[in-house]
Amino acid sequence: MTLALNVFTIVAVVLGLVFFLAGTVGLLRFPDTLTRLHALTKADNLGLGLVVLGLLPQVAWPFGGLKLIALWLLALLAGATVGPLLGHAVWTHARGREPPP
Amino acid sequence: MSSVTLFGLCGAALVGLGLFGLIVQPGVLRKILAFNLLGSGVLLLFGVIARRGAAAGIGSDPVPQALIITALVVAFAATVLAVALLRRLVQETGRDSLDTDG
Amino acid sequence: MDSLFTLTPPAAWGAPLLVTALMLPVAALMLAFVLGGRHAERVVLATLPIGLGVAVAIAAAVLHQGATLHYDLGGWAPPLGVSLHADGLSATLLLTTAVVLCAVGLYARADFRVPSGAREARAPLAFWTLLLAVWAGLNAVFLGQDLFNLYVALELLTFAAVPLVCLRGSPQTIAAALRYLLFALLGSVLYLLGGALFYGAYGTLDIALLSARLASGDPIAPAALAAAALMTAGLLAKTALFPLHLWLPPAHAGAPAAGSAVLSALVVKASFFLILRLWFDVMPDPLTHLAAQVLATLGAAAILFGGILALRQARLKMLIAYSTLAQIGYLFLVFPLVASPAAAPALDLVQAPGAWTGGVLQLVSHAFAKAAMFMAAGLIAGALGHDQVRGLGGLGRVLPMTVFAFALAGLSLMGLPPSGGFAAKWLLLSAAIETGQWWWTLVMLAGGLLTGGYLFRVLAPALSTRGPPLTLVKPVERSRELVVLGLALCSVVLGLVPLSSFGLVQIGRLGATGIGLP
Amino acid sequence: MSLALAADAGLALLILGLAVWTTIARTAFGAVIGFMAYGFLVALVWVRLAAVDVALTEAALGSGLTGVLLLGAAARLPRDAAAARPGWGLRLAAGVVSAAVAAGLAAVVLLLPVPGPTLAPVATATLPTLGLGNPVTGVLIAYRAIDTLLESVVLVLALIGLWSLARDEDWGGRPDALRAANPGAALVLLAQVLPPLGLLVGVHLFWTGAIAPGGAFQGGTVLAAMWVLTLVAGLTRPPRVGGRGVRLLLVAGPALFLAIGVAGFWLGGAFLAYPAADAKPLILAIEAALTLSIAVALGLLLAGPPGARE
Amino acid sequence: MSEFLLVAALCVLGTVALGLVAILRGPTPADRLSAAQLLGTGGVAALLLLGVATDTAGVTDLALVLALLAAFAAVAFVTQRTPADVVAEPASPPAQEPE
Repeated sequence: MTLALNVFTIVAVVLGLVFFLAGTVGLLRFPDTLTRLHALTKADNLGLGLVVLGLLPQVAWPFGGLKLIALWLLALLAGATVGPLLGHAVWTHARGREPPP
Repeated sequence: MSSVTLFGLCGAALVGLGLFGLIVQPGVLRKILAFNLLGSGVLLLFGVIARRGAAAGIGSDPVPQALIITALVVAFAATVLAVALLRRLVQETGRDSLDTDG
Repeated sequence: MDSLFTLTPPAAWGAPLLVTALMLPVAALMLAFVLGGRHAERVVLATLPIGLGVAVAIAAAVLHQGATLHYDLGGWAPPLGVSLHADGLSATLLLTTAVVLCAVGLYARADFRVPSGAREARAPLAFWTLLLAVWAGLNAVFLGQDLFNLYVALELLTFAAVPLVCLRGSPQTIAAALRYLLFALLGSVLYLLGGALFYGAYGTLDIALLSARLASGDPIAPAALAAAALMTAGLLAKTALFPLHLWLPPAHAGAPAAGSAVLSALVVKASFFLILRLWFDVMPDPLTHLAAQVLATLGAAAILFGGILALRQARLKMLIAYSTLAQIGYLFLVFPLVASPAAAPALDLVQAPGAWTGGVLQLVSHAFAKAAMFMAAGLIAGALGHDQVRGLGGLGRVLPMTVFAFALAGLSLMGLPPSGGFAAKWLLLSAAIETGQWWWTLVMLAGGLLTGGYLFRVLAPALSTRGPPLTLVKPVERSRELVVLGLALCSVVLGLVPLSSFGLVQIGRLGATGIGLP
Repeated sequence: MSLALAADAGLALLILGLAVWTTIARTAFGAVIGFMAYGFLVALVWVRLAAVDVALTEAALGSGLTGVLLLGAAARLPRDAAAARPGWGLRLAAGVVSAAVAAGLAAVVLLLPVPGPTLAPVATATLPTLGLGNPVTGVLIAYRAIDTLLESVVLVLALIGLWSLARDEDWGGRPDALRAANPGAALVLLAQVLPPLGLLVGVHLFWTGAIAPGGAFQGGTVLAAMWVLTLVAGLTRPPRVGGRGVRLLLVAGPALFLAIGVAGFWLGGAFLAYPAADAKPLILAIEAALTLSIAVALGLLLAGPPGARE
Repeated sequence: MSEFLLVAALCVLGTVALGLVAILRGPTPADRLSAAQLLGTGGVAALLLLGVATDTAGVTDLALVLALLAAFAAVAFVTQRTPADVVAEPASPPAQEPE
């Protein structure tokens, strides 16, 4: 049982790492601000979610686990807000003046 | 070299960097940032001293920790006051530096 | 908390008074802030006499017992706890502070009245609460025995002093306040770094314990040397000793007169007091000898530089502010005179009572004189509508009492008999000659001449009877003139009191190895 | 162990890199962003230094309020008022002085005594008499209570100083500078959903501070950040600076602290002493009042002086 | 297990460090801010891993606080630039600044 849970943790965390890496690569490689933003807010929240998922078997229930889940929800909320906020700002910025090259 | 020493050296470098910025930067906001770097370096050094005092089952001497917390809050209040003065200065004079009237 | 590490003497009577002195202004500050409006002024004016009474009681307790007072807060002895401490010097400064603040409070009523029709106004609320905060900060500095507690006290003082500078809100004063804040913050953070290093080397922040551990005979830790240097640099920036003085003149000249009086007379003395504590109460003697030379050299430069620049100022308040720079310089001459090996052949460092008393007298008489001067300048500026030195001709005929008070205060600054400044400078001069450091006498004499020069620039036209009579924009209230005169008289009367009665300032010093034991 | 050392070395390098960037960045905005990232990493360093209480304070202040403060300031700088940089001579001199200070400090760090002096044993030994499990809270609220008391007064004082920067005619008004002109749906939603959760977190931090990392400063800072969010989104308005209620809230913490401290003369034998039997409830009462006062003070510090929006 | 989690924490931090390059590179303020955002989420993940691996009290709370405040930088960035400030826009992209 413990072994299975540990394997689960390892798999989930490694997957999470992959998403984090993807987010960073997107940030560095995507052509313009809006797509970079998009790549980022999606990838890093998925990465965090997988890490949280992987850690769930390793913490004390119920408080430790609930805290982790609450944490992920908070991060999702932040991501869901930051995307539109920044996107809107970038959009108006670009329309208000020449977009940066 | 241990991690603690490493962070101690890092704190020392931050103090130097903050001092440099405080003297050299002409803009007040940049001076405020430099002051914050300087203060952060100082507190980091204090934190290293606290960590070296790990004993009695605690990883870090609680007395310096408490002092650092106090100092952090004071430094924040100081930053607020400085920023408020800067904003007034910009409003009144349109400048963000203290150079020309010296 | 067994007394294994503590050097706490048995509780003397009057020790709880230290708590009162510290907390009275804090409580009053909160009350004044909550009540607001016209009550703020009332709270201050009601608190000032009580605080003066407490300061007198502390001085009496120290004098009567001939020993320092000591109080462990919360019953926790150092190094874990924080203690308060009052030796003769602390008691003297508490008393000086209370007297000056009482005068400032009475003087400031006319300037910071809530206009009729309003429930509350900005400047009055800020001024009265900040005045209480300055008081709390000063008392905390004079009573502190713990290096970090003193850091908090210094910050309290900074947060109280900086807004005083720009109470008027003009662009120049905002810039002055900002520059002051940056210098003060740099000073605080260097001071804090010093405290951290002391703790890292010796595991305590208590001044008495630290001094005992430093004097234990082991070689001094490099951290302690660095700490002392950093702390001194930080405190010098706050004291505005040459060459870290750039912030002071615009700040002190820009504040409203009552604020300038507090800043120049008291606030810069707080950081100076901590430099005294650091080198005489914490660091061991040989190092103090070394540091004393450096500090006094800077002090000498400040005397000459401040005096020369004061000669060139067009505005009265700027002139007085530059005079503060010079007078601060005198304070630093105390270090080599007290710490001279010639004065202290034996182990005891503080064996030069003359120089020590002279230094304290200079501190106190300058506080009275400078507060009187700034407040007189405030009256003059209010009455004339300007404070250009050139436009003061014939002032003595229209404002005789104010000019007389200004002249009396000037007497003390110049060091002419029979003022307190004379007694102070005379003691310092004779200490310099006794210890064979004649070169400092040259500096003091030159400084006296410069002081005479810049005061002559003000007083000669003011006292002249020629020229057209001045017209006043606004009448000057007699009661305010009396307050200013009273302070100026204080600075003079100090010189008339027989020197033997200054035993108070020696308590906790003579024969002590710096830990405040009798 | 070498793994941890490598990680710490990487962390230290990142921090130094960001600090250098903050110092040399060409735009103020870039420098502010660099500084915010820097503050975030410093919070991680505090964890590595086993000072989680400090990390919490740094994170709560650094990621919430400091960002709003500094970005707000950066946005209001004049655009083309680039003052002349000092000449090479001064820069060289400053560089030499700073490098000397840094080198001296580095030497001091390497020469610190081994083992380091510590008060941890004494601080923990008496902790049970206070009913506390977190030694840092013990230091803040009991052994060095005076520092905490004075510091909570410093916050009130900072606020008075800030308010004194208002224009005369604006006195008595509301500090409205934070409110966004056009908040937008996403922000409003965030400001509706986040504060209830933040309230829980803040109260949790205050409550857990007695036994685990946390306490009045951390809890109060989180609460202040939540309030600031609702101010920005325009869901709440800051109180008028003339109001007596808000001033009572501001001094509630220090005043209760002072009152219980004075009662200590009789109850515990000294100013700021706690009676052995009732230490815990008294401490919790002080902490609760402090949390509230700190939250209000920090929020109002962010809101700026009263008056018309710039 | 804790060894693995530590290594994972290190990997996340390494990834995040790469993201720092984006902060430095920009070119627009929004890019810098996005990168800071990534730093935030990654840091939270690293802290969680570290906290569980070393079982240190309070580290999860720290991560919770950071997650709670994650959106603040973006909120400040967007809202503090009111239309009135646009005239005095200091955060102009470096492309428009003289070199």
